[in-house]
Amino acid sequence: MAMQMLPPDWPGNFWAHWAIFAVAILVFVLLMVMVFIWFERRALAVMQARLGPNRAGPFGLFQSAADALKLLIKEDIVPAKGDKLVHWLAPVVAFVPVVLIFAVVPFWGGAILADLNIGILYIVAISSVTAVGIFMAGWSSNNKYSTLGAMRQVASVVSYEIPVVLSVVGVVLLAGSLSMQQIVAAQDIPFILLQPLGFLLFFCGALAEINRAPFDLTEADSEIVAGFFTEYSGMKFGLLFLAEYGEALAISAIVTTLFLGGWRGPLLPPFLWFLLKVGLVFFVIVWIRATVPRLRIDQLMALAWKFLFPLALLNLLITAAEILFWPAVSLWVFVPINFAVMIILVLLWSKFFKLGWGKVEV
Amino acid sequence: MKFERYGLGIAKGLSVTIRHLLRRPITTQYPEQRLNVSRRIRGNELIWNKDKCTGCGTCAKACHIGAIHISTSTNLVDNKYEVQKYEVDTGYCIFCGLCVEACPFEALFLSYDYECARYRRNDLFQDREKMVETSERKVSGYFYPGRAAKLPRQSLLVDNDRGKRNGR
Amino acid sequence: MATSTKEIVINTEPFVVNIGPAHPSTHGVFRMRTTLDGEVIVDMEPVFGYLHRGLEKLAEERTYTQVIPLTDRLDYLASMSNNLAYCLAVEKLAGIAVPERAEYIRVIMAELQRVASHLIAVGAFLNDCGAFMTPILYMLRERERILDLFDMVCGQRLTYNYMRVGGVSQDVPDEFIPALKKFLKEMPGWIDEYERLLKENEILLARSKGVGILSRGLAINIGASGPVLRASGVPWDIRRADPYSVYDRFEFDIPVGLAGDCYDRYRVRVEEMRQSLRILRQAIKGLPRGQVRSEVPHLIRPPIGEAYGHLEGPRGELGFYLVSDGSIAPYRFHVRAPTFINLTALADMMRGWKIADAILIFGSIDICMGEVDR
Amino acid sequence: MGASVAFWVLASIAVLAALAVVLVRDVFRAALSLILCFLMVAGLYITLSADFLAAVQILVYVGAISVLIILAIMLTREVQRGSPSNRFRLPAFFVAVLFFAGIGYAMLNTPWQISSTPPLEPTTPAIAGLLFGEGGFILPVEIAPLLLLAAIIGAIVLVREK
Amino acid sequence: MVGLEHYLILSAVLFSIGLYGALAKRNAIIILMSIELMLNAVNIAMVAFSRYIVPLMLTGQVFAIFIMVVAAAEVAVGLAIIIAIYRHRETIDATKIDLMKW
Amino acid sequence: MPSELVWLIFLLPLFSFVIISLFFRPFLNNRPKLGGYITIAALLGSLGLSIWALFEVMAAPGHSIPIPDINWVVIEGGLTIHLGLILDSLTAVMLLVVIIVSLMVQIYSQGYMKGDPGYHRYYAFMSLFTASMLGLVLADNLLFVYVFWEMVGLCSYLLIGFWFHRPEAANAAKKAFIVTRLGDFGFLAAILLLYFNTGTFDIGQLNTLAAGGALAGTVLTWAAIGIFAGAAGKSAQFPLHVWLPDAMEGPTPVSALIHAATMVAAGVFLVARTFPLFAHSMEAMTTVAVIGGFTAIFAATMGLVMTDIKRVLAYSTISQLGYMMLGLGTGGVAIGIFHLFNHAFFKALLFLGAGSVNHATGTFDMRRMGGLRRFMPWTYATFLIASISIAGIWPLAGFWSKDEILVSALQAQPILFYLAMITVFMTAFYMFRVVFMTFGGDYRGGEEGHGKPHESPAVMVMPMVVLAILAVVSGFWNVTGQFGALFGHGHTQGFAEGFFGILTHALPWISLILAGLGILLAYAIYSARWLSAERIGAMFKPLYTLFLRKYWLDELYEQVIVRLVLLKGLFAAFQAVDSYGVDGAVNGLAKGVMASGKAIRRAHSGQLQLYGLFIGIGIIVILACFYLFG
Repeated sequence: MAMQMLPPDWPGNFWAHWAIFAVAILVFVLLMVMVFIWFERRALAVMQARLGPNRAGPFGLFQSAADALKLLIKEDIVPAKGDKLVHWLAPVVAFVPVVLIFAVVPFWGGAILADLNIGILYIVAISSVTAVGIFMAGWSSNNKYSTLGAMRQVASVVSYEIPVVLSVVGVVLLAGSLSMQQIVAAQDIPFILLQPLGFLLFFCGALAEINRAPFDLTEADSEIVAGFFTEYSGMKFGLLFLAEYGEALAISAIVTTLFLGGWRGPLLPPFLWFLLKVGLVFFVIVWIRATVPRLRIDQLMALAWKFLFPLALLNLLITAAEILFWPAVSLWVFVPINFAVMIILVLLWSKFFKLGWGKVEV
Repeated sequence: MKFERYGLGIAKGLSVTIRHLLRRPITTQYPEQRLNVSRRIRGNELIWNKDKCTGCGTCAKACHIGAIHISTSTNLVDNKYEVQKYEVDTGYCIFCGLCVEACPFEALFLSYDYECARYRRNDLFQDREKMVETSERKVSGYFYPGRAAKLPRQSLLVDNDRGKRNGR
Repeated sequence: MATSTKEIVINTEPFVVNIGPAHPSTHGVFRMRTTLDGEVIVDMEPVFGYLHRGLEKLAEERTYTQVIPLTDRLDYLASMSNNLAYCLAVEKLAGIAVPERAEYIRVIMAELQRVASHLIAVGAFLNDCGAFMTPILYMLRERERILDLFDMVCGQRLTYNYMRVGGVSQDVPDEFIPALKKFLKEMPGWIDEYERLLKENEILLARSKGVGILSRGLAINIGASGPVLRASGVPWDIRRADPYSVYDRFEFDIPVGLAGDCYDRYRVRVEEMRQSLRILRQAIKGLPRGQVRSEVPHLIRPPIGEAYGHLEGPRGELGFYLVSDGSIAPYRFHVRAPTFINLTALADMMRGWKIADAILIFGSIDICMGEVDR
Repeated sequence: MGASVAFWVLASIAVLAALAVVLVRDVFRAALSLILCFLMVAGLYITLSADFLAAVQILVYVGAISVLIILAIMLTREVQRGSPSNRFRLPAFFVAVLFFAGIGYAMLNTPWQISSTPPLEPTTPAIAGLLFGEGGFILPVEIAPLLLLAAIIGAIVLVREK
Repeated sequence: MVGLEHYLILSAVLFSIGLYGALAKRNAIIILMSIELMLNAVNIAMVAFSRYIVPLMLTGQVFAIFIMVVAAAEVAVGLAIIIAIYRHRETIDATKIDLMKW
Repeated sequence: MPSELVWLIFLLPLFSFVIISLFFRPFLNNRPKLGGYITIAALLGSLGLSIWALFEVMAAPGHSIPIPDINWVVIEGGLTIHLGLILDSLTAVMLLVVIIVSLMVQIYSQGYMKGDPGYHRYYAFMSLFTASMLGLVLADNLLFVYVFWEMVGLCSYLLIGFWFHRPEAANAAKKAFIVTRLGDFGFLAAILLLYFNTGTFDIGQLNTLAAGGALAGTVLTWAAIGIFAGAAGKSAQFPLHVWLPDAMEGPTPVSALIHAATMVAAGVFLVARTFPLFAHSMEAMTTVAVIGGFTAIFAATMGLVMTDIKRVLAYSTISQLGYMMLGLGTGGVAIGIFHLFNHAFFKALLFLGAGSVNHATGTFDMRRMGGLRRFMPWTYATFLIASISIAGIWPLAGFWSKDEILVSALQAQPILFYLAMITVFMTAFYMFRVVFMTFGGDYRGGEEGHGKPHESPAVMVMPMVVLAILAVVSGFWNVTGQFGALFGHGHTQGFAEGFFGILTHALPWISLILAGLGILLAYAIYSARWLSAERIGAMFKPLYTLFLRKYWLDELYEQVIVRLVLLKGLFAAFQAVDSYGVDGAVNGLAKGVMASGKAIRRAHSGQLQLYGLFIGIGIIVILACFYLFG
């Protein structure tokens, strides 16, 4: 994909740029993931009238590092009847794509590893690989809970990819480009205002794809213990855990880029704006986790197919129509229109939409 | 799921959790911050008043675990049996307080202390030397309201006392 | 690609999953041997006994007074109620009267205990629904306030050993009543907050409404009691049906569910908390002065005979059946544990639901394994 | 030079993975090899400067098709007895080899009219133009959803219970 | 320098491997996977032709996209058939699925 | 006002349908009245527009206003279909009829349907029906007419089967749908025939072509007859009339709207709309006239004996539609449409009256009514007016149009005239039989468990009163000959001259006397009881039974057409050919093939992969051949 980024022949100065950036991003992602784990635990704790980690380091900031250390020196256990090779590979397969996503996330004007002209498609494609890793984890554990968790994961990823992609297309239509950098550049009005419905759908779908509450069925602790995690320990567990939070971070970054204007903002330096917005989105994710119960698997499916999918289609239709018929009109005009459309559509669907009250008939 | 409330239910819930961000957590940071325990606390040790004890053995009979061992001399001196051995295995004791309640001579108390974890099981064994009342080993007001009145007031969550978190 | 949604529930070979004994949401050591078809439960067999301590036999070795600490360990989330039920049985057996003030204190304690127990029940239920720890932590916070009060009265926070045959072990301290009043003033507000948090939450409604229906007829036939029975629409409450202590002096309503589903059980518990607060307010107002314990000998020797004392515990009808042979210890000691009997409905409620629902249904019954296994 | 290296690496891994698909005993591992092969093919697309297609390859093959295959493996795990061969193993091998020889001969002996124009970059707008633009493939594009719809409905009907 | 022939031969190799798998394996899912391999091989050839013969036209890529669509449909239906067979006959062994004989 | 506003006439009810079904049913189901209000409001708007349109048309030269149209389907070099409207005198009159009756029925339904769980559904269907009917009336090409024609049929199906949980209603709906469909085949065939011969769907062009003689001969005749077949289906003319009586299972307002005034009139309208096609084919005209005349008397005979009030009205409707067809077939557009115009009002009124009676008694069986005059004076009065009107008593509306039809029938064909005359007598008899049985005498109980009868609420009575006024005065329009003038023929005269001058002719007197005799007979039998109904019934036992069993037509269709002709005849013949001719030839071949097949079937092992292997080998062989020999 990165052809246009490559010089005619591979070795050369370009490598330096790539290497430095890649390492920087890797470090940044790992650091941010640790900070975010701490952040989530603190925020969650405060919302639950607790304090959260506050012992390791100032404000407990080193808690994640301490946990990582603990995981590193823990015994690595593979179930006796499990598939050792796959069991070993699974965390890697789950983790690598997460890091790869950050290659196209614009942290700043020029701070992007590869400004692909198919950036958002790349993200969608790469993130779907994570599901394979999770499935490998579930399968190789040879544990019934793990298997259930993995199956739930696959089902939810396959169905939620569709509304997510469809709602992204709305943004792409507005920006007129698949490149992340250009999408940011196009956001004189943050697209959350222009695409409120798209944002809602994307956010819902993304939560489901990364297994965050209320769609955290994959590791629903009250039902299937820890899902595909169940048989993992030590650093392999750590990697899976890291992948989970890495995904959350990635989704926050993508939401920021697609809907909140990315690194753009007044006064503060762009990088700070970016971090701020990512933190905000992540906080919303945490906030939701602190509040809502979990859906059931069939309700999850019904939500995807009966609610998100048709709404995403309608959103796409409306956006396309607006762009096609009134290309010259100032975009601000669409802000109230789109909000009205969102409210009407959501109300309509809420009215018509039922997800099994009673016995499940899928 | 039928959104007949159009998601308002979820929104309400979200408002509750976000409000907690502004409230002070109720957690007490234990080793640094301590609360005053109940005046009637049934602490983790027994305290025995050697002078008042007549060696009647009522406490041992009242104990349904059999954690109290008492043996006395057979002859009455000064209307008392001399206590030769008085031991409590707090490893078995469930701190029900029945022995304290049973003692007719106000000679047995529960302690006000609650941090009695030990590294070795043997250390849980209390013999008569370890059971005397000292300034560190205060007596709980359990069953003795008079003694309770002298103890510090219990910090209560309802009173928001917990927030103060007074150290020791 | 749409096919995957279908394939997830296709008929695969029935496969057996053990939920428990060490599972995050089995509330103690309980094991459900579920036979699944995909994620749908075909059959469920409850397995218990992991916490069996031979409590009934232990009690037959002890004097009537010494049994009281044992009852603490039955339903460890509602020790006060257990104490009270046992004392009622002994008092009935031996014909012992209880002073008025003691009766009032007993009611206060029992109702506080009910609130505390329901807080745990509701919180754990919501936690099982997947509301990640928030509701249960809020509710534990309020339970803490109640435990503070218990601590003040009897020096313990879990195993109170407070009731005695013929009264209570000691009078409440002076600071108790003001603290209780303060609690009563605050508590409705807290309950409102829980309600705002999740009562109308669409996801909770979708998860629990119509799920795990226990029909009225079945509930009666299996002898269910407590909120489980009332949620199925039967207004049966021993405080009303066979008033003990001084419950006949108080005004309160019996909340009743309509459908008998998980949501109704949840609602009934919350409403019962409100009713308990109402009783508590009346009890404080009417609390007389005087003795808290009648003259009872150290070693009670009831006449030969038998007695059954029961009360409306937080989980249902808690009963103690005692047979006396005239000695200082009960000849036979039997506990009618409410959740043990409520559990018998579990398999019927679960069949045809998904694993996720099973957890919910199980949580909505609100069991306490200490009581089930004894 | 770099492109050659990339080709050889990707191609050899792809061929090895493909061999693993048909030779490995464990079905699940075969499926994983298949995914690996798909990924390598995506890489090959990049060396052919088809970046859009590479992303689509990953999205469709890795994200959807392999996941479905794995799901099917999972659902039929009770009857998975590895991946045995049938009695046509030898004839099949010869047919495959002969087939390879045949088309290989054809490929090498056809005088391809190789154009020296550098490839079009970026491809996305061009593909969009071809698919949706004037004189493009709009009819197939409209028929494709129909096919997918038919497939979805067919699949649902097939696996529906009773 | 890597040229068109390289890609074509790679495509032929993959196709032949797929062909072998499709003909010689008993497990229906493996057969399906082999067919996917063959489709991929064809795609490589398509894209290679597009790249080397008509670099500015991209028709090969468009055809590859259509092939992917067909592959997706094929997998959905194929797996559904396998599942249906599995449910009725408790096997996915292609040699045992021979009810259509004479 | 711009002429584009004409679009609104039929769009308004359509909007009402959309609003009710999209917003009211899901969201406001607990506020039932709203749906009715929306419909009524939409219809009021349409009414205003259509009155304006009528005046415009009357003022316009040639009584026609051009309306800009839209190209709907354009196929290069071939077909162009316009989305266009036509506004001429015929349309304007029909619009008025449809909207007024519909409006009255909607208002009436506010009371009649009160408390029905499907209230919004009812209004949604009603709006859709009205919209389609208006579209049918307005459409300017046959394709559109056909589309709306079918939509009307669909709505009729939905409304007849409104109480679909009752099996009779569901069956009646199906029957109505299927029987009318038979006629529609003819219509469709005619449309296609016309299109292939002329290359246009446009009615105006077709009419011009027919008038100009460019379209003539067999094609024209068959096209006209095809159109008439469609019209006969919808208008329940003789062989296809069987659905209408059964369709009375629907709610009574539905019957009033659809089966009295609008949908059944659509057939008449269609013939009128394409009248030039008929006018230039003698055979078609004769067919229309004969079938119309026959249907008129044929249905009237069955109306004589029915005991279900709505069925009597249904047969009466068929009979009156026969009159209209007769008028069209013998006279011209004006005469048929004038009767349609008058008939719509009094027949809708009759149905509404029947509904009101049902509202009071809970039954439709006249044998259980009686004496309702005392309980429901308003209903009685309006029903009586309508009955007099339909019986053709001077000077009410029915008289004027019926008289014209009789005149034209007499001029065209005496036999048809005699039939029509007998029908006049019968009409008067059975209508007053209904009046006397329902309103006269003593109350006979009504539906079991239904309370005392009572007058209907004002919201139901009010539309009936309005319609009653219209049933009196609507005939006066042509007293002066103006109505005819609107359609381009006849002469105008002063009102008084026309009003009383008619009595100077002999023919009106004959029909008046016949009608009077009919009323007298009804009075004699059912009110004064000079004659016993049973006795007469016994006397004409065979006839009575024949009428009561509806000439065994239902049984005939079932037994003869379905069982005998289709199953035994046609299919049996096919079978014979099949088993001896075809099979014999095939079997010999097959045996040969089978023998060879047996020999080589072993190659079919059932194993897919073996086949694949063969395919692979085949490809290799082809490749090899290609290289070696190619």
